[in-house]
Amino acid sequence: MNGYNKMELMICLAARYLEDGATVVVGTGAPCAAAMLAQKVYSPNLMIMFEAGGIGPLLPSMPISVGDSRTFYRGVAASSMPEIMEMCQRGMVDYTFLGGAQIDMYGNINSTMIGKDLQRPKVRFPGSGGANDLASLCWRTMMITPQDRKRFVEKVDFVTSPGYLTGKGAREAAGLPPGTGPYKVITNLCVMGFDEETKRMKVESIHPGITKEEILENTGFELLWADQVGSSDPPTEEELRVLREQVDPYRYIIGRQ
Amino acid sequence: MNGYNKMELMICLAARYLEDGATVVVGTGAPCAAAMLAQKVYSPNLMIMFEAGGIGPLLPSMPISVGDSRTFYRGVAASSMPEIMEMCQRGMVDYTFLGGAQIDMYGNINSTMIGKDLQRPKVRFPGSGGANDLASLCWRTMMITPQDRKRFVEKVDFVTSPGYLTGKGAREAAGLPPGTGPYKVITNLCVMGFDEETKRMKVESIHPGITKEEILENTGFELLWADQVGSSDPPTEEELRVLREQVDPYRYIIGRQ
Amino acid sequence: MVEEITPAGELFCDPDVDRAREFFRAKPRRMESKVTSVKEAVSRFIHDGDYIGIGGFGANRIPTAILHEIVRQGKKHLGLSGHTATHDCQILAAGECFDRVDVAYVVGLEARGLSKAARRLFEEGKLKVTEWTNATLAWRYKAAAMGVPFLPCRVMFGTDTYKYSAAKEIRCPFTGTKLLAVPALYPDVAIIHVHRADIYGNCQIDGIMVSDSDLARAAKCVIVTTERLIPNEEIRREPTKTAIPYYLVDAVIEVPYGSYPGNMAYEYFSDEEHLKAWLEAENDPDTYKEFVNKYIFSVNSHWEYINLCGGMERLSQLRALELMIPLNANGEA
Amino acid sequence: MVEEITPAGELFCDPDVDRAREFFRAKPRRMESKVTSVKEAVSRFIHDGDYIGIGGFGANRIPTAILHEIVRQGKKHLGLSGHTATHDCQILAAGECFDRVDVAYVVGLEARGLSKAARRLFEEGKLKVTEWTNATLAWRYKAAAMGVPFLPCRVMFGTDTYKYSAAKEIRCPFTGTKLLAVPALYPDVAIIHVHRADIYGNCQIDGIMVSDSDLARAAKCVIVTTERLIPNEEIRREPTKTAIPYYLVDAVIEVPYGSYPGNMAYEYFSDEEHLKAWLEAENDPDTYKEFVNKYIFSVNSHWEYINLCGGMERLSQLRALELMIPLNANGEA
Repeated sequence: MNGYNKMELMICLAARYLEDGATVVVGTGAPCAAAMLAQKVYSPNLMIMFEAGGIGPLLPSMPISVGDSRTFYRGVAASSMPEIMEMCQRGMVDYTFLGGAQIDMYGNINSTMIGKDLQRPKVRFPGSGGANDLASLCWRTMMITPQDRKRFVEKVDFVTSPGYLTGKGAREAAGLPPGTGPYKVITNLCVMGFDEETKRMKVESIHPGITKEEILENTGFELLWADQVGSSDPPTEEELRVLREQVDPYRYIIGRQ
Repeated sequence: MNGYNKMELMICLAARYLEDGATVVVGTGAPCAAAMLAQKVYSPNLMIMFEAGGIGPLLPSMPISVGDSRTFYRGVAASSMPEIMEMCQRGMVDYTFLGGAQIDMYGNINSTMIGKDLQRPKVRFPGSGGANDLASLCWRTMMITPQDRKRFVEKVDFVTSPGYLTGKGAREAAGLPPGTGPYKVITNLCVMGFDEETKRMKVESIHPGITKEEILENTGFELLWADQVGSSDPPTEEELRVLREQVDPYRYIIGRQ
Repeated sequence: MVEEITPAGELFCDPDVDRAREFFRAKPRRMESKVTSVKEAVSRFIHDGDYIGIGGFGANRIPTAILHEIVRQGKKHLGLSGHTATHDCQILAAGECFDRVDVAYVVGLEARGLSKAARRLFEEGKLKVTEWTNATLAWRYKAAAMGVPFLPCRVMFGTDTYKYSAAKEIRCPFTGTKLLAVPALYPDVAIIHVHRADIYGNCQIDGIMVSDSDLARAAKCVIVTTERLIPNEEIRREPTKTAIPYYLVDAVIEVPYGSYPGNMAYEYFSDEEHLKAWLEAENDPDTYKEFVNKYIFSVNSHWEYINLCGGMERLSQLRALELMIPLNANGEA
Repeated sequence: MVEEITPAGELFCDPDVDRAREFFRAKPRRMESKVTSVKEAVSRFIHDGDYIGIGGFGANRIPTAILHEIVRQGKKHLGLSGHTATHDCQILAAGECFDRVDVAYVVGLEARGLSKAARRLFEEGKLKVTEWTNATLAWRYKAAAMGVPFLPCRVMFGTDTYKYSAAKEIRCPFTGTKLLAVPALYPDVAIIHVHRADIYGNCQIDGIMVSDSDLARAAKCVIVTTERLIPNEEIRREPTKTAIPYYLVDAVIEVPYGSYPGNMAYEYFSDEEHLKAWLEAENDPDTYKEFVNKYIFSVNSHWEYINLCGGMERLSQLRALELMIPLNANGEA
C-alpha cells in the first residue's frame, strides 16, 4: 500500500477536482474530508456548504451530522435548508457528493430500498434526504464509494437520485436543468467519468496495484474505457500530511478502511 | 363641532371596529391613529403590523413611512414584506385600511391614475403599493376618507384594488380568496357598510349634524340605506383624551382637518 | 418520447388553501401566556391521528422532551413528516406512534448508522409511505407558510422518488419550462425546540434555521420547547432576531438541555455515547425493550432522563465539547 | 361568466431560469475584497439600459450615494423596479435615468406628498409602464431567488392592476384553485444599503429586511453600500446574522450615513426638512433645476452632500431623533 490506504487515496483523488473559487455542498464522511483537504492544499477559496444551512465554516473537525454546529462554526452564514437548496436551484453550486447502496451505469443512485414493494421493502434505507435535490440541481455530482457487484448493478432497485437516467438527453427530457449530471465516481479501484455520447460510466484511471480484471469482477454492468486509461496519481506527501494531521487527526474517516 | 373635528370623529369610529385579539395591517396617517387608539382604549391585544415588515411595535409616535424605524420600535418582530404579505395570504390578518383617489359603490379603489391611457395618464398616482395585496388577502378592508363627488364615483378610472368588483360572487369568480372584501367606509359624513345581497355600499350611520342630503350631494353613485340608519356615536371623552394626548400629541393627523 | 407518469404516492394532508385560511382565521392570536408543561402540551395539543412536523435536523435542535412524552402517552396513528428525521424518528419508532410517513430521510442517523427498530416498522409493511426529498418537504412547508396550494421546483424528475411521491408535473406559463409542483403541507402540529422564547411564544434561534421558519408558519398548532424563557423585553430589544412570532405558537415549555442527546448549537454537543448505546440496544429485542423502558417509560421528566444519562456532569462535558473548551490538560472536553 | 383577460403589460426582464443558471454558473464567487468607490461601482457595474432593483423601502435604508452617482454619471434608459420607490424614484427621476418601470408604488413619498418631477415623467408618456403590487414584485424577486420561473399567489384578480401587469392566471394542479402566476424577476443590478459588511460583501442588516434578502439573491450583480465595514471575524462570530452572503456581492463601499436623507434604523432618522425642501423645489422648474444642481451635480461625494445639508451637526440631531434621546431640556432632539 506504499504508506496510504484506499480511503486516503479516494479522498485525495476527489479533493483534486475541487478547484479554487468553486462551491460544493457536502455531507459527512469522505466528501467532507475531500473538501476540507482541497481547501487546505489546493483551493483556499473553495466554498463548503451543508444542506441544513451551514455556509463557509472554518471546520474545526469532521461534522457528525450535516446539521450539527460544526457545519457553521465561524461560518460566513448560518442559513436554512431552503437557502442552500435554492442556491443550488439558482445555479450557483458547482459540485456535490452523493452516496448510495446501488449505482447503475448512468450514475443513477439508490438510497431508498432493496426489494420491489416500497410499502414492504426487503431492506429500507433512509431515502433521498437532500440527495435527489443536489443531484438534480448542482452542476456536477461526484461519488466516493467502494466498488463491488452488489453496489455497481445493471439496474438499481429504486432510482432515488437521478444520474443520466436512460442516457444522453434523458435528464433534460425528464425536466431536469440542462448541463447537470454525474461527473466522477471515485472508488477503491479506479476513477470513472461519463462518456459524452452515451452518458455511461467510463473508467478514466486505475489505482496503483489494481488490475482491469479486478474492476470487471467488481462491476455488475458493462463499463466503458477511456482511450487512454491512466494510472491514478497516488496521494502526495503534502496531501497525506494535511489529511492525517489537520483534516482527520482522529482517523474517523481514514481509519474506516 | 362640540369639541371634536371630523378627523377625530373618523378615527374614533374606526377604532371601535378593531376588537381585542385581532390583527391589522395599517399604513401611515388616520388608520395608524385608529389602530393606536383602539389598542390604548379598547383592545390592548390588537396586533398592529406594517407591510414593510414591522410587527407589534410599541409605537412611540406616528410613523412617517410604513417602513420607518417606528414601525418596529420595540416590536415583537422586525420581519420582511414577504412575511407580512404571506401572513395575509395565509389568512391570519383580520383588518386592513386603504386609501385612494376614487372609490365606487362596490368599494373598488383607484390609486393609480386619472385618465384613460396608463402610458400617458392625465394624473399619475403612486399605484397599488401593497393596497391591492391587502385588499385581496385580508379578511376585512376598511377606508377612512373624505366624501365628495370627485372621490365617490360611478366608475373609477382604474381599479387598483379590488372591492366587490361587479357585485356578489364576483371576487370569488375572479379568483380572490372567499370571504374577504370591503367592510366599512368611514367618511367625514357617515359610516357605510356593504349590503349582503348586492355588495353595494350602504349607509349605516350618519354623523351628528350631517343630513342625508349632504351625503347624497357628495356621492357620485346610488347609495343604499340601512333599514335603521343610526346616528354615529360621537367620540367619548376617553377616546378624545387618549387620541390627543397619547396617539397624536403633535396633531400631525388630527390637525389636518 | 417521455413516459407520462402519475405518481403513486398518497397525499396525507389537505393542501387546500381556503380551508386552511378558515382555520387560521379562527386561530386565537392574543398575546397571552402559553406557558405549560410537557405533559399538558402533549395531552392537549397532540391527538391520535394527527400529522406532525418536527423542528431542527434529526439530532440537532430537536424537541426531545416532547417526543419522549408522545411515546409515554402512547399516541398512535400519527402522520410523520420525515424531513431528515433521524433520532426523532427513532424515538417515535420506539413507541410505534406513527402509521404514515412523508419520507425524505428516515431510519438512518447519518454517519452513526441505521436504526434497526425504525427500519423494522418500514419493512414490516405497517406504514403508509410516500417519498419526497429534503428540499421538496421544505418547499411544501414553504407553500403552506406562503398561503399557496403548491410551489414549483426542478427536482425529482425522472426518478422513482418522483413515481412514489404525490407531486405533479406542470409547465411554466411564461417560459414553457417543465416544473414539479409540490403541494402545500399544513401539519396539524409542529414541535420545535429553540434557544430562547418569552411566555407568549416569541422565539429566537441561533445558528441554522433548517426549515423551522416555514414549518412554524405552515403548522396549524405549534408547540415550542425552549432552553430558557426570557422576558418579553428581551424580545423587543432585538426584534430582528425573532424567528417565530408569538401568534403562531400554542404552547411554550422551558426545557433546559431540551435537545439532549441531540446537539444544540452554542449550548451543548450531541451525546454520541448515548446515541451509540441506543443503536446497539436495538440489536436485541429484549435489550431494546429494557432500554426503552428505562429511558422513556420509567421516566417522568426530561431532567430525570438527563440524570439517568450522567446528569449535569455529562452535560458539562457536552457543553465544553460544543464550545471546544478543553476541560483537562490533554485538551479533551 | 368571467371574462378571460390577457394582461397588456410588458415583461421587461427575462424570467428564463436556465439562462439565469448559466449566468450564475459563470459568476465569480471567490471570497476576495470587493471594496471600491461609489464612482467606480457605478461606472463599472451599471450600464445604460440595465434593469435595477433598489433595496430598503422608499426613504428607509436606501443607497442614496449610489443613486446620486447614477444621476451624476448620466446613466440612461434604466429599467426600474418600483417596489415602493419613493425618494429613490425621486432621485432617479431628477436625472431622467429610467425609461421603463415595473410599478408597485412610485412618484409618491407616502405621507409626505407626491413628487411633481417624477409624476411629470409618467404623465408625459416617456416611460413604458407595467403595473404590479408590492407583494407581487416581492414574490417576483423571490421566484428568481428560488431559481424558479414563476411563483403562484392570490392577488390582483379582477382589477385593472392585473390587466396592465404581465402576470398570468393558472390553476393549482392539486386543488383546482385559481392562482396568479408572477414571473421571476432577475434585475441586472441590485443596490442595497446595509448596516455592516465585511470587505468580501458579507452583510448584516438590523430591523426589517423589506425584500432585500430575495432581491440580493435575484439580482445578477449586487452593489452594497454599508454604514461601516467590519472585520470578517465579526461576521463569523455571529453567522446567524448574515443577511447577504459574500458570493452574491460584486461591490462593497463604506458610506457612513449612506441612507441620508432617508431613515436608517437604530442609526439616524430621516431628514424630513430636507425631503420637504426637495418636494417644494419641484414646484418651480428653475428652482428645481437649481436644487438638483446644488445637491447632486455640483457635489462630489456623499460627505459633500451631507455637509451641504447641515453636516454632522444635523446628523447628530437625526441620530438623537432616531434613538429618541432628548438633546435639550424641552425633550427635543
